[in-house]
Amino acid sequence: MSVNKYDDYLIKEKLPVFWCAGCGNGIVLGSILRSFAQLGLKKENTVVVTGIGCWGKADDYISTNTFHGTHGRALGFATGIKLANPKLNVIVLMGDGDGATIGGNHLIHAARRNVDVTAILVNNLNYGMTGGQYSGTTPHASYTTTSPYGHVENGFDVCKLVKAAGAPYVARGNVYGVIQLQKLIKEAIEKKGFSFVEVISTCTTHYGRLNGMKTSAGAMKWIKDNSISIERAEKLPKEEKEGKFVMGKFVDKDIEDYTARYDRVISKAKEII
Amino acid sequence: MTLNNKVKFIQGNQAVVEGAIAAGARFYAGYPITPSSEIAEGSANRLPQVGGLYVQMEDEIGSMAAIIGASLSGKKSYTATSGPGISLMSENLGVAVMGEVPCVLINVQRSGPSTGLATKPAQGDVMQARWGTHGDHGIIVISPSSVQDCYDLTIEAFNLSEKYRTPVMFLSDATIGHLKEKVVLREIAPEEIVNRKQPNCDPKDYQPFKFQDQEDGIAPLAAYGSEYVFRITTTTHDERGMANSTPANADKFIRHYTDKIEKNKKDITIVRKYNLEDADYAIIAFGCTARAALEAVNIAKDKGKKIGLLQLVTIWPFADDEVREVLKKVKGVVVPEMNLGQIIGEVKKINDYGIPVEGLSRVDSLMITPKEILDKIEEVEKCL
Amino acid sequence: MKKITIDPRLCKKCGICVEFCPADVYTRELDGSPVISFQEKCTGCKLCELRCPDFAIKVEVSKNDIK
Amino acid sequence: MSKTCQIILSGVGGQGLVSSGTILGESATIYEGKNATLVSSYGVETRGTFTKSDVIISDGDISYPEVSKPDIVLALAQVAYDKYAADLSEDAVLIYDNSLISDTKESKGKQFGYPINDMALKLGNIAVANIIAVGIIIQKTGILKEESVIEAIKDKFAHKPKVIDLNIEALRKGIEIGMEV
Repeated sequence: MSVNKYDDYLIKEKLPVFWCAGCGNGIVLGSILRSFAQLGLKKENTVVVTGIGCWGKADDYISTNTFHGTHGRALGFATGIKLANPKLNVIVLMGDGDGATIGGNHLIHAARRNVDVTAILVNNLNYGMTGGQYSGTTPHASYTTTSPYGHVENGFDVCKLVKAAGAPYVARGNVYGVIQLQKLIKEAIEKKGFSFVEVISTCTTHYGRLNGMKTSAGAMKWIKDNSISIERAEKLPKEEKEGKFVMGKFVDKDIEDYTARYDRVISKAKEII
Repeated sequence: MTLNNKVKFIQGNQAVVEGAIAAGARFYAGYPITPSSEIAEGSANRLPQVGGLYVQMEDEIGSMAAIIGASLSGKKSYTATSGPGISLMSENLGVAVMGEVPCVLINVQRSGPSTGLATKPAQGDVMQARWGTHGDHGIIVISPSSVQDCYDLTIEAFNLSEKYRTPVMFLSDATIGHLKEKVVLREIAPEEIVNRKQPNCDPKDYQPFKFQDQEDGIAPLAAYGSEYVFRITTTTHDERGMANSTPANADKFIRHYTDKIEKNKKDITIVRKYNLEDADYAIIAFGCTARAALEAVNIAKDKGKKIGLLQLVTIWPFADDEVREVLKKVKGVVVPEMNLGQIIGEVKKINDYGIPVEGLSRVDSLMITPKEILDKIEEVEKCL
Repeated sequence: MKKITIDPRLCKKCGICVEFCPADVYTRELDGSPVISFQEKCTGCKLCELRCPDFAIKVEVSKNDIK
Repeated sequence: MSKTCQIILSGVGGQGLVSSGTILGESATIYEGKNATLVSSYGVETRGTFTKSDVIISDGDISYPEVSKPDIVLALAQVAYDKYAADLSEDAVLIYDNSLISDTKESKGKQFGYPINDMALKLGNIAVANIIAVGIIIQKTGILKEESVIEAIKDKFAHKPKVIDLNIEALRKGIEIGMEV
């Protein structure tokens, strides 16, 4: 029996979601569950692994198998889950704190190792859960509760990082462009090998409030106004691209995943004994 | 079926790998570190030969995470490291405790703190093994003193881990890890292997943390990918694996993590007794130091002196009944350990008999010698 | 006919549906709640449903409406 | 009383001392049903610094694996010789490589110098020096049978059959010169 209504994957009794009004997390969650439905994923064969932070609470609302561990380590748990049972669909949900900051090393190595999991990193440019401190993706000069005079450091371009690490699928969407977002998430889940989708999202309560986006709609508009497609970005002069989020698919290629390669290791090792 | 016994002359670390495979372990994730690296190398070599899997992670945090994940996908999993690695693994050791995930961590202890003397032995991680991760919890820690132990007790570690749905730490040390010695790699009969209890209820009724209705107090653990869909969260959770922060729920589960170990102490703990029946003095020792202690017992015996040894094979839960029995009978106790006094504190805690309990510490990376132990006993004798 | 329903128990009145509806179907109450003021203008694009962070909006498009 | 032999193999890193100890241990445990232990201590660097291996072979159980009173000491470098020669007990034997060690001194125990390294070169491979040493040790101590060591050598080089004969030759050479005083 295949499930194809997205809300069959939603634990409705846990609603309303615990996130603030206008938080992009719910939008991404919806996109993920709709992708599950489109792909007809079996709950028994699907494991959603989450990190810590606002987005790390997403598993509370998902009715597949779930695993919720420690901050930044979701990809580590997911690596074990997937390698020990390659038949599973493993989807890893991380925030920018999880994926690009405390767990940044796990991210690049998971990409390099090419374990067949899908990582969806919701980037709201700050630590929402702990009160809006800066993260590894907070843009230079922007304001957070720990960069009250403007942020000293630069933020990561996480897609470039994952691309450089060798992932076979790397894409970026945002919570405004929901149709594109869902398409990217669905493609990423279907992709064999490490697939990565970064989602530019909003944190109205903290990042938005401190950076001039007074309302949820204002934050959404800010994302809309500051996002450009890959095609457009290619045509724009450098200074006009400054501070813009480039949307689209950066990498989509075929690289044999860890399990396929390791199967050959097993054959070789068994020959020896 | 006849079981095959292979005699080998190998290192403790290599015997651990053979023990893990014999116990049914098929997944290793780790990060190499002296003096444990032979376990990584041996696992990379041996696991694929039996259809298992080795993955070298980017650090010990990721390694611990990966073995927890693999265990939940139904594979018996383990990792090996030394003290600095345990420091990093301690974070996710808590995950294994809270998620009640069976797995085995091998700590081949070296001299610390920090980088310390990387190639040299120590026994300084006794308390780290007990309390390394934050929060109240029970833990099983086993300490080998021979290469044969490295094989036999690794199997025991996996069995206990599966039986009690808990991480088990195998607290070896650089001496035992690198010691080459005769070992009999017994072929293990299937009935000697414990596998975690599987649910048999209707899948829609399965609750991964419901321990109360189980005779042994341990909830069955399904595997991801089976017909049982389940949730593991290491936020304080209820029986269904749903985050639940009510005080009553927290109290129930936090006590459970300690109780399931402490209440089964009799079943879990292993001690070895040498010459204790009519001993005047006793040595309480573990790990590589137990070998010096045993030598001391033998030397004393040749000289007509009555000295016994209680070897703590299981360090945690602490074998307080057996230690008490010794304290009750002898005139004095010496506790040699390659640290500044960690196990001795536990012995003193239950010394209600007013006998002298003296420590013998060494932290210069050298093994405690039998002579030092005998001298210490003489010292105690003189004070009486 | 397109049928829009808003579950008031789930809606957090963020205003995203109101602001970004391409057909200006919604208006806002003083307390910020969305109101389906111009249902007839709805094209059934479902962007409001997809963008609602709170799973509060359902847009049903009957078969007759699909061109 | 069980028969026990305590052996120290010393030299510098890279001389194959752990390998010698392993051959002795394997011969004893796998092929003669005895017990054996091998403890090696070395610096952080793999090559060039002082190393030693403690080997104990016994018919009975071995509790403490470190050599407290050696029956035989092998020294393959000056630094190793200097460390053990002076404290050698009366009933102990010191075997040293006189092609590498020139500065010798008096000791209570017996000392035997052999050109182990030179002989290995003559055999065509310096890497067999440690096996020559094993031959000398089993000759001097009588703790193990030649056949057991040959079996252990065959095991060790099972994946490199070409060098088995060379190593057996080295072992026999060691036994042969070990007979000389």
